[in-house]
Amino acid sequence: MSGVDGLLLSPLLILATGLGAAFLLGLLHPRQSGVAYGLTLVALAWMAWIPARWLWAFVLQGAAPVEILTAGTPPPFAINLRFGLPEAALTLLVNLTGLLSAIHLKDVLLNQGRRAMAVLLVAVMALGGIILTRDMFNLFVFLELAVISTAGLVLLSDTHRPGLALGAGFKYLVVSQFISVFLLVGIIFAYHATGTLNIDGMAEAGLANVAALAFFLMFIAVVSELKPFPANGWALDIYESAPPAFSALFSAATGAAVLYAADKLLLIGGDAWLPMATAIGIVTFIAANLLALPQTHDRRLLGYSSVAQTGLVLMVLGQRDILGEATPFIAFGLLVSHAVAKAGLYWLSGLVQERRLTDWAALGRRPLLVFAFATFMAMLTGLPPFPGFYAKWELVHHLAGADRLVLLALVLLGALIEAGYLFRWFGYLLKREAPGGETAPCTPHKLVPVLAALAAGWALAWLWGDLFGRVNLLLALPLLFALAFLLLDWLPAWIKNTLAIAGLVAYFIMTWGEYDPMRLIFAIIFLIGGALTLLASYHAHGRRIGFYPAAMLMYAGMVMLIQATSAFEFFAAWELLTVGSYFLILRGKASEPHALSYILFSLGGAFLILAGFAIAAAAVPRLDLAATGALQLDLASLAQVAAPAAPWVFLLLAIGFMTKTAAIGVHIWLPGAHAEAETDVSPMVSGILLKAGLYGLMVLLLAMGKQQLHGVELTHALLWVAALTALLGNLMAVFQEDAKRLLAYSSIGQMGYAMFGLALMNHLGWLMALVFVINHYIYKSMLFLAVGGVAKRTGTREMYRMGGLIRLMPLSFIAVLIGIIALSGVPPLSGFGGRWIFYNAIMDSETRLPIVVLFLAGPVAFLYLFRLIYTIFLGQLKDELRRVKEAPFWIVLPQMIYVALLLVFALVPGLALRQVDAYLDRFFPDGGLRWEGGQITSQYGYWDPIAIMIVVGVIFTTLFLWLLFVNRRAQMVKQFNIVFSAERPYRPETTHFAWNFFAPYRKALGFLTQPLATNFWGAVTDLLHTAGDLGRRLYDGNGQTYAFHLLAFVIIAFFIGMGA
Amino acid sequence: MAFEWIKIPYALLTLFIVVNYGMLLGALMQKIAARVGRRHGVPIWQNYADLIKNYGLRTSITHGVMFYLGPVFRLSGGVGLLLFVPTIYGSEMFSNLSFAGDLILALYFVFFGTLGMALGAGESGHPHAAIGVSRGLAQVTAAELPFALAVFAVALQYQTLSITDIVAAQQGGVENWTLFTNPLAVAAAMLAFLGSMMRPPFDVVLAPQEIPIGPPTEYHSSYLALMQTNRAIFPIAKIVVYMNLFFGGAATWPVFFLKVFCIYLVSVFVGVVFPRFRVEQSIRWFLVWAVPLGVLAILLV
Amino acid sequence: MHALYDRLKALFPVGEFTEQRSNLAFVTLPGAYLRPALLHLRDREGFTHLVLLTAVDWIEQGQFQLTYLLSNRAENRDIGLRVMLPRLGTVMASIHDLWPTAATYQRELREMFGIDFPDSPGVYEEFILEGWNDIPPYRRDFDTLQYAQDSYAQRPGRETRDPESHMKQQLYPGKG
Amino acid sequence: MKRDPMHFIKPELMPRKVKGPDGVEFEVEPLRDYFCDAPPTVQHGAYLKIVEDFFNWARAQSLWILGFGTGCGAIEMRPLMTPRFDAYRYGIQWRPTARQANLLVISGYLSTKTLKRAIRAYEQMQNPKYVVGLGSCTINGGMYWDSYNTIKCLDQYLPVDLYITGCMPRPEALLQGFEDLKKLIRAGQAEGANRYAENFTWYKANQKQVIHDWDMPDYNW
Repeated sequence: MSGVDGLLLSPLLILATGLGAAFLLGLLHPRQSGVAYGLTLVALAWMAWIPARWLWAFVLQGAAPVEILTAGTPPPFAINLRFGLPEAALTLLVNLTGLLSAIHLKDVLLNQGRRAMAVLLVAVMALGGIILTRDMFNLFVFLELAVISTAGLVLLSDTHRPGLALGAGFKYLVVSQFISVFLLVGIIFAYHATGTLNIDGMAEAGLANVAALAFFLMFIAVVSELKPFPANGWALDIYESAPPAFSALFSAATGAAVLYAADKLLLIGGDAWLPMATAIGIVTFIAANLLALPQTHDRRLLGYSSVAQTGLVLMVLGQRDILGEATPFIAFGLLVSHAVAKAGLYWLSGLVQERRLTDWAALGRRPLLVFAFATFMAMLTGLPPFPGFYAKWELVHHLAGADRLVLLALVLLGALIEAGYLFRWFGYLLKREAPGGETAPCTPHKLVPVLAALAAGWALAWLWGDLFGRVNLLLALPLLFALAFLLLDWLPAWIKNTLAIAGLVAYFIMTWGEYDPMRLIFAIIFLIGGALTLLASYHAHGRRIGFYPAAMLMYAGMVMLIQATSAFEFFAAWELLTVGSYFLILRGKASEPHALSYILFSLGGAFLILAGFAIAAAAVPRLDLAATGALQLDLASLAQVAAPAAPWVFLLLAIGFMTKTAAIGVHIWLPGAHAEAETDVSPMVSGILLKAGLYGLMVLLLAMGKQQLHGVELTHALLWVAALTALLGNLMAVFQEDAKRLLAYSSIGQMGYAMFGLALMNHLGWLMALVFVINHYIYKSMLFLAVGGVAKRTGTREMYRMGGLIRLMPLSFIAVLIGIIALSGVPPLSGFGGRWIFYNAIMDSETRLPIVVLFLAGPVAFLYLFRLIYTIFLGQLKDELRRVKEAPFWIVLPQMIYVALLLVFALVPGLALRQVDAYLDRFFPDGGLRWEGGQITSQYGYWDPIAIMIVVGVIFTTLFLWLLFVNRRAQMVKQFNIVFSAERPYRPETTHFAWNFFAPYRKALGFLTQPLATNFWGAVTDLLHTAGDLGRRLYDGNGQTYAFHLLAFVIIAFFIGMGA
Repeated sequence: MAFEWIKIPYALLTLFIVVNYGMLLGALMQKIAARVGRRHGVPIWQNYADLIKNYGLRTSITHGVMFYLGPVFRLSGGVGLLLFVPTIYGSEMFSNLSFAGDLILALYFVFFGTLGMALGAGESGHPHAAIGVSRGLAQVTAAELPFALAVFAVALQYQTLSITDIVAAQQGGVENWTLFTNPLAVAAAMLAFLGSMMRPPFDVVLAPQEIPIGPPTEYHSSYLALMQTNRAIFPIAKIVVYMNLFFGGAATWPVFFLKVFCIYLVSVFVGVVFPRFRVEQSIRWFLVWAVPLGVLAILLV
Repeated sequence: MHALYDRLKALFPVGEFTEQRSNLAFVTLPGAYLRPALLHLRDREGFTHLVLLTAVDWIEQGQFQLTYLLSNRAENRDIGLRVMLPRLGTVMASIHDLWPTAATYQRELREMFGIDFPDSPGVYEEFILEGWNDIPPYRRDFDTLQYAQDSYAQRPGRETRDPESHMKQQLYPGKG
Repeated sequence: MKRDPMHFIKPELMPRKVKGPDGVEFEVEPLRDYFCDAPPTVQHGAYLKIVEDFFNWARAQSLWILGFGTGCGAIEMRPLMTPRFDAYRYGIQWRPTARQANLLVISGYLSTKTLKRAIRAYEQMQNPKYVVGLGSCTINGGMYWDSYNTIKCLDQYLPVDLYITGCMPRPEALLQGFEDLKKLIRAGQAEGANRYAENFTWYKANQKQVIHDWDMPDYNW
């Protein structure tokens, strides 16, 4: 032993403490439950301290692992234990969970007395034993101990709903005995075959080859303890009926311990048994997540989720042949994420009184608890900056590197389903009405474990970032800035707003020299544009809890996106901006379902991107994955992706980015998300956030260029998608009654145009895309603000309820007027520039047919634009809106700035475009523009924005003055002074022609707006839910059935595993 | 091409000629349509009388600022369109203000007046105005499509977006006109032309019987006078674009008058023969008959 | 039609029977039996169409006569049911639930005769007259000439001639 | 059965309490809030007589009849559009909206109910505007002399410029009437709109005497 080790306590003390304390408890008087509880806590704390100290020694002081030999003899003859880094970490995890659970269980334990405490101690001790032991039979003993103590705990805690836990515990015991039989028989056979009970000895003896059946029995028994699908009904009842703190222990600690046991067994089994572990793991992961989907009971859902996560880790263990040295990083990353988050959620569930998911709304009013839930949710779904994110990244890259693409797809699918029910739950938590408005009592002993888990989560996030070795996301300045707002959330909103604006501007000033002209445009939109939009947020009063962390997280993600040089940074930024914007969108009043669909589509898209990057990394020749273990892929090296993989990478990435730009087919999240968002959030997510997807496409297209798949030019396919997006987005906008939904659909159409420009893959096409990027940012932000301001004042977003507001809200009207002229592309405003470049760009293009679709889309924009301005501001003013005031100053101010910007951009587009035009020469040398004075010339045509503005201005002014002169005595009349066939209007409501405005158009072209995509995705969701529901029929609550499940599982595993 | 001050009086001269020609031509077309019904129709100077009468009205009302701006937008659109397009080929004098932009400018400036007018009519608060606009916009989406396709086909054919260059390419004989070099495009464009002239069968926008003349229901006196002026200019401005793109342009005023007259007559011929389409019927008609021609035109260029 | 009358007589206390044509007849019956009679005629006898509902002011008898004219399209014959009501405070049960069009007739009758049909939709809304402020104009005790002279400015110098004698004089001058 | 005029005010014209989106209640009085009630004023012609004469020539040459048939006489106006009579030759056209018309033809008997609409239509036309009474009914009630709901003398209610006699007058008579009206216009004598404004109270009193349910502002812009 080294000098350091001398200072450390023997790990055996962990076990000894547990046992000893349990024994001591028996000596206490039954009434002294307070003393007993104190003793339990001390014992558990002591049990946690020992591995913690060891861990410290292992990591920082370079201690060596110790082998502990009992009875003083080497392994074959006596039980031996090992205590290394993994053991230390796991026992720490188990014992800490035990300690915190004991704190959380205070009421139950005090109520049940020392017996329960003793059983808890034994359980924790047994789990420690499972981790430490290297002896097979010893493992069996500890497993039995764990099982019995678990059942005992469950039975003892059968207080609040008598019978339920009793049944659960009994079923658990029954099934556990089956498992024990398998294990015991296996051990006997194994001992017979190898003559040793030592795990390492068995491994050396090649047990798996000598006596495969023996190994199979042992292996399957341990795996069964992990509750694999479908043999897990018995365990789920425990999750459901036991007290939450105990479920936490059961989920986090037992799961971790048994996984480690399974890992040890795999050591014996060798590579031959890895596929079986993989198969069981992935099937369990997918099936349990599917089953969790239709759950409404919180703890049962968490139970399914636990099973799924355990399955995932088992799958990772099964992939150790390709993961190699990365296995611990990945497995532990997933495991600790799972353990901390799941334990945290179970503890949290102790604060909720009712058991339906919707009852969690009771927590919605407590920012700290919401933050805790969000953290746990992010950990479970593997979002940055938590360990699961790094682990997922590595895992996917290794899988792609080994060409295990099916597995990769399944992992991502399962993760998406998991995200589905977790985010849905989060939506309930924030947006549903708490039943009866009651919040659960928040006693310290219930809160402490939750907060501890929260702290642990963030600590682990930092740790994994550090371990990851390349980029620790928690050191990224933008992210830190965003997270700082979590700490500042107690400040009034206007201070935070000022800080946020200052931060954005300052960061731009700090970094603006780093960007090339194209990125500079995005940087300006993201940072300066973001600051400008935030001006509108000054209108909010109070503290606006949760707004700024979310908003700044989104901005941080966007900034990191354009600064990213490697695929990892890019992807992390992508996930950050997705999550940030999700929280932002979720803030809207009725946005719960829309935010959910947003995050699911975004995560789905993100997973495609992840897969794309992973496959690309595998296909870039120079990378030797096994040697480095690091999977650094420069964005630039996307260009070097070799041939067979390249088009697929392109496809995956393109679809991933297109979920963000809401291309047709994956657009259905957008209208709701953008429409239901708050007034100042809509411009952020529409005007700014959508550009992230375009940026991604630009990066992709610049690096990979044109790709062919089965003879199909992918950029050509993109052209079609873009054109259809433009057309259908516009068409659907025409038929909206809700002003913000109209604008949202319009965004889909506009993004279609921009995508079309990119897909043209020529100089002017790209320039056009950038013009659309700039223009769309300005006018859509402006329109969303204007409409949001109107909606705020009128209390409705339905346009037919408005009307005639021009006199009451003149500034908003001006903003909308300028906005729609610019959007429609009518000269002299800036939209025309985009159209002009578009025409010049398509002159250069080979493809003609998609252009037809785009031509059709153009005039359709007039329809919804006219409707927008007419039904809101013109026509008949309604009774109840007669006293409406102009929108709040802070909402109007940015609009007026946007108006000015639009005019400037209309007059001197070169200000923004000249640099980019020159920059694009690098990629598309032909077809640039010439800028001479005011005149802009392409090889086909020319225009002069200043001349146009002057000519139009002069004509317009002259005529206006003339009309004013000849009509100087016109009588101003009121709204019912119209010729109404010599009658008079009845009421403004019946006179305002607004609802179903384009009825004839619907007759003619409405068939194009069938909600095909919505139906498709609805069917997919239904299918998943139905599958989950079918699965639920497996679990009928009958112990015999569960036993039968287990048998069936073992037999199937046997035939598949041994038969192969 | 660049700006010189002398262009302003020249442009005003063009405007003057076109306004008067438009007034007379409008009445003439009414007379021709009347002759089809065996009437004599209005006197040739009727439009002048109407215009003066409307300026001569002593009272007027207003519904608000946008109501004022509607006709201003409308006429600016007409005048602008006329002046952004060279009227007489090869004449520096009558190239107007085409230095400001090319064909695309003309194409999009068409909507300037329409949009403004729709807004002005909207502020009148009259439901018929809104119904008319709704119909008009719905129809225009389909009617403009074949024209846009034809324009694109022509631009591809001559590899330029400059109107002057397109006209130049058609010089040297009738056989060089786009009409003969690219008949599909011209056919598509002429069908679109029918849709944009507010004559039967595509006049459901104004529909005098059901929705008293639609958008301009509330307009009168000098507002209406401005719109009448536009009614004289706008069709001609539009026909000038057609003439330049498809019919070889005009090198002198007499040729100009003749060609404009002939193109205008096409819509009148069709208009006096056919009854009115409903909106969805005309949309389908354009999509079924005109758009395929346009698509063929851009594919076969 | 007599067969029909006999069948009706068996069911309802119908009064006198007038056969106008072979396919048009009228019967009188008390107001209380109107509804069952209408239902019988509509559902059993095939008189599915309410042709009209009108009133006659028998001021001398102090009665209003309501006539419900029904038509059997299949057999091409019509029957009118007459109900006599006192002129004072005339109220009659509405039949708008049998034929929705009856509501319009009833509205007109209330406005022009002052016969009330409670529960008939919109029966108290103005029908043709606007702002009428006199007794209902179709009542025979309403003096339309007097009303016209009182209400409207007259152009002096107007002459009224008897059309018959005037035309005779115009066409056959001197023949007396 | 004499009733208070307010009795006839339609519910939709009654003042009503509404609650704004901000929850504040206020009263809406439709007749005040939705209608402009400025009275008409006498409008003078152009300062220079020659200009006014020129305008009058144009006005005479451009008679735009409001497409509003008030009685059976409307049937006699249709033939004017046919090839047989072709009134377009004389600068006569029909407009479907009162804003653009300058000639209101009261074509036959005018019930009080229609009178209300005719007044509204007339007032919505712009000065100068002309009224032509068509047929005996507009002159002295004609065959409706004893009717309880038609007016007997149009010029009591609207400033008539010209009557065309007959029951019914033939289209030729109408054309002749319009030609006579043109002469009046050219002579500057067709100033009905100004007469209406000058004698506004008298006209209104007459109108209100026969229209019992007066539920509109005194002048309909």
